[in-house]
Amino acid sequence: MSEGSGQPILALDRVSVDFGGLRALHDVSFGVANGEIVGLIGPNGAGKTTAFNVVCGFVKPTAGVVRYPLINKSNLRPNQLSRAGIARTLQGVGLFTHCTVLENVMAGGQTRPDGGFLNSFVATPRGIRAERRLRDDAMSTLARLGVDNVANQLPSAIPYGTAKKVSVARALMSQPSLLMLDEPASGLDESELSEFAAMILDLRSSMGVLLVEHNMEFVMPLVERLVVLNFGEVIAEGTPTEVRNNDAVVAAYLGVAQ
Amino acid sequence: MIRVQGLTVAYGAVKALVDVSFEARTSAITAVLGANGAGKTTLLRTISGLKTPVAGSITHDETELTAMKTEDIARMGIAHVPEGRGVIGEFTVEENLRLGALTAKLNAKQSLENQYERFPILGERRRQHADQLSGGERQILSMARALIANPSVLLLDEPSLGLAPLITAQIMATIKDLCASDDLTVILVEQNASSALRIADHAVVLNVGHVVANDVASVVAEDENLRQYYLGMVS
Amino acid sequence: MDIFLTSRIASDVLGGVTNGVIYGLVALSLVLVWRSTGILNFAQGAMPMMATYVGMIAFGHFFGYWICVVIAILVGFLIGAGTERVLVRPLYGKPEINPVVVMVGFLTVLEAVAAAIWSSTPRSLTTPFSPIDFHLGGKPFALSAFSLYQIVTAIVVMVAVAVLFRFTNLGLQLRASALAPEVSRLLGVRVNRMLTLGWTLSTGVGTITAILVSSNFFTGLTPQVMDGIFAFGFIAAAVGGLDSPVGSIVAGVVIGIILQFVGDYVNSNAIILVALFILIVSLMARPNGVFSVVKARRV
Amino acid sequence: MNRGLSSRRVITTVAAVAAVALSFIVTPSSRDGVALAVLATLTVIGGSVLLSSDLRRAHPVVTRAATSTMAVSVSLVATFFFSSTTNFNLATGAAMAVTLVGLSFLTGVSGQVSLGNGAFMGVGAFAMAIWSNHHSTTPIVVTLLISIVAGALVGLLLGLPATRLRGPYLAGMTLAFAVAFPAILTYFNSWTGGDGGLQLPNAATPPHWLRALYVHGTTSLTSGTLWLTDITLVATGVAFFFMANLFTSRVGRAMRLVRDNEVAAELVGVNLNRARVLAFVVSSSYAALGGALWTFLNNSVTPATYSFALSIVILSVIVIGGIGTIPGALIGGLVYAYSTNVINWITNQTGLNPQGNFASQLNGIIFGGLLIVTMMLAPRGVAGVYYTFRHRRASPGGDVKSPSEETYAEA
Amino acid sequence: ASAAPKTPGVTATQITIGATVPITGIASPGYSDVSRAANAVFNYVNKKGGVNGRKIKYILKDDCYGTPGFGCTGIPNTATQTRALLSAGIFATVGSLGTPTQDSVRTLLNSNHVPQLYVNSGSLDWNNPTKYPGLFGWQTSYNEEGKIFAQYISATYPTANVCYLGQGDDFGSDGLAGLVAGGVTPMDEQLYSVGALVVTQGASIAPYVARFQSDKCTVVVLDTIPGATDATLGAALKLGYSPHWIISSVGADPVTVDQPFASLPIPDPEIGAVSFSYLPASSATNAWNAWDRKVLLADKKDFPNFTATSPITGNMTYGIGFAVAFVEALKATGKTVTRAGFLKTLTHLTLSQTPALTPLRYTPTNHQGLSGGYLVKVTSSSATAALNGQVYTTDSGSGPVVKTKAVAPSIPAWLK
Ligand SMILES: Nc1ncnc2c1ncn2[C@@H]1O[C@H](COP(=O)(O)OP(=O)(O)OP(=O)(O)O)[C@@H](O)[C@H]1O
Ligand SMILES: Nc1ncnc2c1ncn2[C@@H]1O[C@H](COP(=O)(O)OP(=O)(O)OP(=O)(O)O)[C@@H](O)[C@H]1O
Ligand SMILES: [Mg+2]
Ligand SMILES: [Mg+2]
Repeated sequence: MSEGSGQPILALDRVSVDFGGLRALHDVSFGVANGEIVGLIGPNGAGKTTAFNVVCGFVKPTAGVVRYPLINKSNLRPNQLSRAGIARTLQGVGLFTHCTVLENVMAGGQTRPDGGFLNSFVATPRGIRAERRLRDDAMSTLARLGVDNVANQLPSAIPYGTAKKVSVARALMSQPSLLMLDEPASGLDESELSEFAAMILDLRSSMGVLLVEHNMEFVMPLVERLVVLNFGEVIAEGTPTEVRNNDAVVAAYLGVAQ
Repeated sequence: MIRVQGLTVAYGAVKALVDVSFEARTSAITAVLGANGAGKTTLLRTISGLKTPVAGSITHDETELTAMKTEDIARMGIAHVPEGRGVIGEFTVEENLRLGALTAKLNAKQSLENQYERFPILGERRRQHADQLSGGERQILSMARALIANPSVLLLDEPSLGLAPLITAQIMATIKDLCASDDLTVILVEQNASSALRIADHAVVLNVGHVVANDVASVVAEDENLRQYYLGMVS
Repeated sequence: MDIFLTSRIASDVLGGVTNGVIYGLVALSLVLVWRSTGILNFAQGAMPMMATYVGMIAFGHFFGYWICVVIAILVGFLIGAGTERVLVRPLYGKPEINPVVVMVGFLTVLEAVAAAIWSSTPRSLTTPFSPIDFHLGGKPFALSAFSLYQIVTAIVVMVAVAVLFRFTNLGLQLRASALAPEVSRLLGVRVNRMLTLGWTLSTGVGTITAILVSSNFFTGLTPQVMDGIFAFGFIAAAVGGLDSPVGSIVAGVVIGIILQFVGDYVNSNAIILVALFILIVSLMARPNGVFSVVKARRV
Repeated sequence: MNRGLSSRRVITTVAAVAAVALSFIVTPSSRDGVALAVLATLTVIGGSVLLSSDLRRAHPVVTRAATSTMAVSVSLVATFFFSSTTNFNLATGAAMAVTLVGLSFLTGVSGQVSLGNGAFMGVGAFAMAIWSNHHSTTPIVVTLLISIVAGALVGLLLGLPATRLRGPYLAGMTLAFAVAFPAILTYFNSWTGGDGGLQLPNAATPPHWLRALYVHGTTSLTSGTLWLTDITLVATGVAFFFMANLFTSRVGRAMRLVRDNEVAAELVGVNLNRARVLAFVVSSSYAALGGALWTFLNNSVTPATYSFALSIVILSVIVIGGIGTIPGALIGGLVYAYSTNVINWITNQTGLNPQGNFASQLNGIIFGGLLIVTMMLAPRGVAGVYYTFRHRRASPGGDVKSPSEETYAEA
Repeated sequence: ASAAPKTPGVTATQITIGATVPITGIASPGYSDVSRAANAVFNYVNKKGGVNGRKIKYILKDDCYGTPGFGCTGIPNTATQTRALLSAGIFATVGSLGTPTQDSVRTLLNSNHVPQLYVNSGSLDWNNPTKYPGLFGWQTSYNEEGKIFAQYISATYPTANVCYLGQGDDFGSDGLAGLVAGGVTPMDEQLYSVGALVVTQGASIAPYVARFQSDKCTVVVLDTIPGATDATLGAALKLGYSPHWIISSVGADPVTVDQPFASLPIPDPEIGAVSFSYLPASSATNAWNAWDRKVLLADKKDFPNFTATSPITGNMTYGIGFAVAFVEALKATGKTVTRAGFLKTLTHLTLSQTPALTPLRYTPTNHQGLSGGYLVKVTSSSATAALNGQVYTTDSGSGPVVKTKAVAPSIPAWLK
């Protein structure tokens, strides 16, 4: 799918968000294209999660627009996101705890065709076929990430690192062009981290990745571009090396130790 | 000082801790390390009475803790910053802090001011509901709420989770200071072994519920075996 | 002035306030349980009903009104505390349907037991205050000694509850225990005690309400006496916000007045229809109640 | 696999024995007892053969259709042998089961608590009566569909606020609706006949295409009203088949996702509001069908029937049967239909004065108590106990199945 | 050994009849006395050898008055229980209770040719001989009661403002129609809803009373159930409003109405109200009252606690009334009992030897039953007395209200 490489998938255009008197984002603009891995970093309370939430439609921008070039729309609601080719994993694992791993992954294909009310209720042959296809697909996605052995387990019964992979598998079910990861490294130990990083690099061939992360040892080698927020404003943008040497970023975020 | 002896804890048939023994000395930071599911959280929860052990004892300055209720343990000055923050979302920042100060019977106003001074970001948000804080801000609030009661023992479950590098460093420094000046006993659980070992005096390494190392922090940090097999550190 | 006081509007307002404080009190007792244990108690009418039977009827043979009231409230405390200990304790942290079902079952049992002991025949309660309206210049205006007693009681109870929650540490602990029992324990809050206390207080408030309601000579005291009132009380609580003691009373009074006007100027068969309408509209506009402030972020 | 099979045999036997025992307790005559026992045994055995796990996995819908058809046809045959009382009890319970399966879906699957399904039933019941009074010639199937639509519309109306309400607010709103419902009916008395309710205009005679199937002149009773029972049973079978589809389909999954984790559900593309309202509409349509069938069976409706107490009864029996499950609704329906008999039986056994204060309140005490005990000890009711048992037998460790998948049982 | 077709429920030694009644549930207190008292009569008759050699077996089925509850399946319950009676093989239902409940099984019983006798309700629904030839009411209809009230009002308060409050079903509409037919058109007429009454604990009644007060009505007619009577009297008391109350027999029982007022330091507000009755007042010295007591005392199973001094309630006299009417009709039918024969007797015979004050005169075109009664006054919180002893009869149509001589209800010798 490398022919799509470089094609823009998401663009924030001078987005501001106010919460009451508090300005969580101020005139923030950046974008992500297919095939690149972008990191969003900044001090606590800088507005990173808010930026994610604006993209996903959980928060309405007070000013500015979020564009989704693939479907040529802006300011979507969260449930329209997967149709815009964007999948997001949640902080922690965010799996459905009462559903098996397989069902969790099948849930990722919720928006596929032929699964509407009538097809479900009447059990049309078309609906039955769609469901079978969904199940097969989910199994092969699990297999692709090497976790198909836990398909029938409940999320609570599988190791944390595996659960993170399952949540990525779920995201992949909608065949996204952009994968958004919210603090993916937290809770993983160092060996799990490097495995996870390898997986993300592997995915890059077919999609863009946008991630929020505080673990610099994980982020720096992984990403191609960093966007740094502070008090809701973009204070720097560039390659990891550029950002690491940016005085403002060091003062606000990294500290001298880095 | 916290002394853990022969501690075994189980969830149903699954043993999360098996015969764990170690000491956490006063005025020192004891790091508890280990991979996911090693039993670190379980250990802290057992110390603060949220989980009843199958066998073993936990004493705090000669007081046996295992038979006590959580709230009584807390009232002895053992503060626990739980995994996943545990701030009360429907409360304002200030109410969360007030709740933390309740049992300590301190001058509420003064202790609130102290925390706002230490963590200015909380001062700015004092009337905001904790639900609306960012992830890191919640982590800071949780820490402040534990510190406000001037505890004698501090149990920290992955305090750096979601914190920016700068503030992580700042908090670690604060803990180190308190430890030295206030006779504080700290048990620090960390996923991120390297940063924990940097400030800890002593380290206990758990592997699927068993203690595999219990030594001075620097010794653990140097041990290539431990690093590779139990701490998941990539050399 | 006289003319205004005895006018139709004034009498509707006064009548509405008198009914409304009752709705408000029921709402308040619901709020108390909600705030201190996070459960909507569907037996919130039946438990006080039981306390009222015991206090006012069983002990009514031996003691005067005020002693009986005190006994009834004490019995209410006991029922509340006992219920929390036995029935509610196992339900914390379970899916929300569980407490609903259990309390509905409890409601059924209580009403059946009361009817089995005292039969469904209405009982009349003595009151120290006359329920007959005052007259002004020969015309009645919609206030009696009894309704004054009712209004004053409601205000006192409401103020006490509001002060408890807003200004005291006890209130803080009650709320914390409901919202996050484990965290509260870690902070040294005696959670079990708080949970029991919440139910105790709420059933106490409920008992005061039930005594007032069944002193109403339209119906007297029956096992079902609180059923209808509970519905209105719930509507008041939902409109005011289940977290807001002040909101619940205010909403109760406002709803009481509106319904009084509906009954007078439209048709009293429409009262319940209008109440339902108010509920739906207000919840559509403010799903967590008019007086609620918290709007949680979700991610 | 061997283990699985033998455990199924054990369960089948136990269930059949229990069914036989129950039949004798609850049915008035021994003839009915035998007939019911045979029916129950056939259903259980047939069901467990049909539900062989291989077939079920490969062709779930076919299995489901076969099961429903078999269950319905066996019961239809049985109705020819039952006394009219038993038939009527069965039909009443079946119509209730339709309502129950709707609530089972709403509360058990989509996680929204409703205390108003009795009123939704009333909507269907009155829609049926009102329509029949104005258009007495409409075919019965059409009238039933009209009632379902009426139920769906009211469900939509109440479901819309539900999109914004959570937990207690929602439960309370449906409670207020249920409490208000009889008063609303009497308020519109020109349509609903006020407190006195409505009668269906024409006597219960089968439509001519059906009449041929029923031999006249056996006994006056069966020829006259048997068809009512049979139509109700067929409608129930169809309703259950569709509901079973819904439970296992993508739409059913969407509901479970919403209940489990709203944010994650939204992110996989589920429209929360739509899912919530849909669950409401489905459940109220089912309730309306149940109510319409009742009207059809009884030839009349009154507001008092559809009071709040009915909603409570509905909630109670589905909890006892097993909320969130399909068999639970059937069990609940049976419990409902025979509750009067069981209470009378208890009264007789205990030698209470049936006219006394205590006996007259016994039903409240027993059902209320049962409700509490069920919730405390077996929150997923009788069906839940069965699943837990089967689950424990069938999967010795490892292969953990989700609780939700367990509910994929067939009608 | 005879070719005569067998009549269901009838053998040489026994006749089986049944009824659906509220034995449990909300309506059971009070009303459950009705069927028990009827059963006491049948037991008494059986002890005397039965009717024409047949003992009467009375099967009672609980339908919880059609209100759903635990163990009660609401209206469907009435149908279920009626079917249970049918399959038990009854000759007829006798004295089943309730308007909506009995309405719901009319068709069922009719299509099975089972007579539905003496339905316990004052609705006009029971008088439809063409459609339901086996259906018979017993008590004076609400409509007739209204006409008799109208006659009383025009005579006593010819110029007064009259207001009317009735229940929002046939009770209210029939009663109001009767009032109007009798020549009294209320200046304000209101119908309350039972649903609203229940939900608001009676408060929904207060606005009507306030209206009546501002309308300056001095006569208020109530077609209310006891709970609504209470709410009305209470609201009036609160407002200091005291018109002349005229209250339907359904909602006037002084003992019941007094309950919520009992502990107020004021007299029962119902005292002085005028009501209606078609049965002898319990206080009257009447041959039947003594007989009633004898019958009830003899039935230790149904009335274990009934003593020589226990009050005989209106519900008891009601049950005794229709039970006596039934045994008399059965007796008159003769040795051979068929349904057709029984109905023929019923519609061609005037039964005057029942406890009721007017004769029970069914005709092939009138199945209404009692057609009149007398006015009573509430004299204390527990008793009523005849206003003047005058008995009136009328019909449910446009017929006049006629003063009649009260039948001196005598007891048939074979029943004594
Ligand atoms: N709903 C809200 N109402 C009020 N303030 C809010 C709300 N949501 C977020 N904020 C505030 O906006 C600011 C930005 O929050 P955000 O969650 O985006 O930070 P973040 O960059 O993700 O921080 P962290 O790294 O700590 O997670 C914070 O100061 C937070 O308190
Ligand atoms: N509530 C529970 N029920 C059953 N098993 C549990 C429960 N909580 C923890 N466990 C199990 O106990 C073991 C220890 O878990 P614990 O949470 O203490 O590990 P941890 O070292 O804190 O891991 P992490 O780094 O992921 O926080 C794990 O195997 C876990 O699966
Ligand atoms: Mg964040
Ligand atoms: Mg942990």
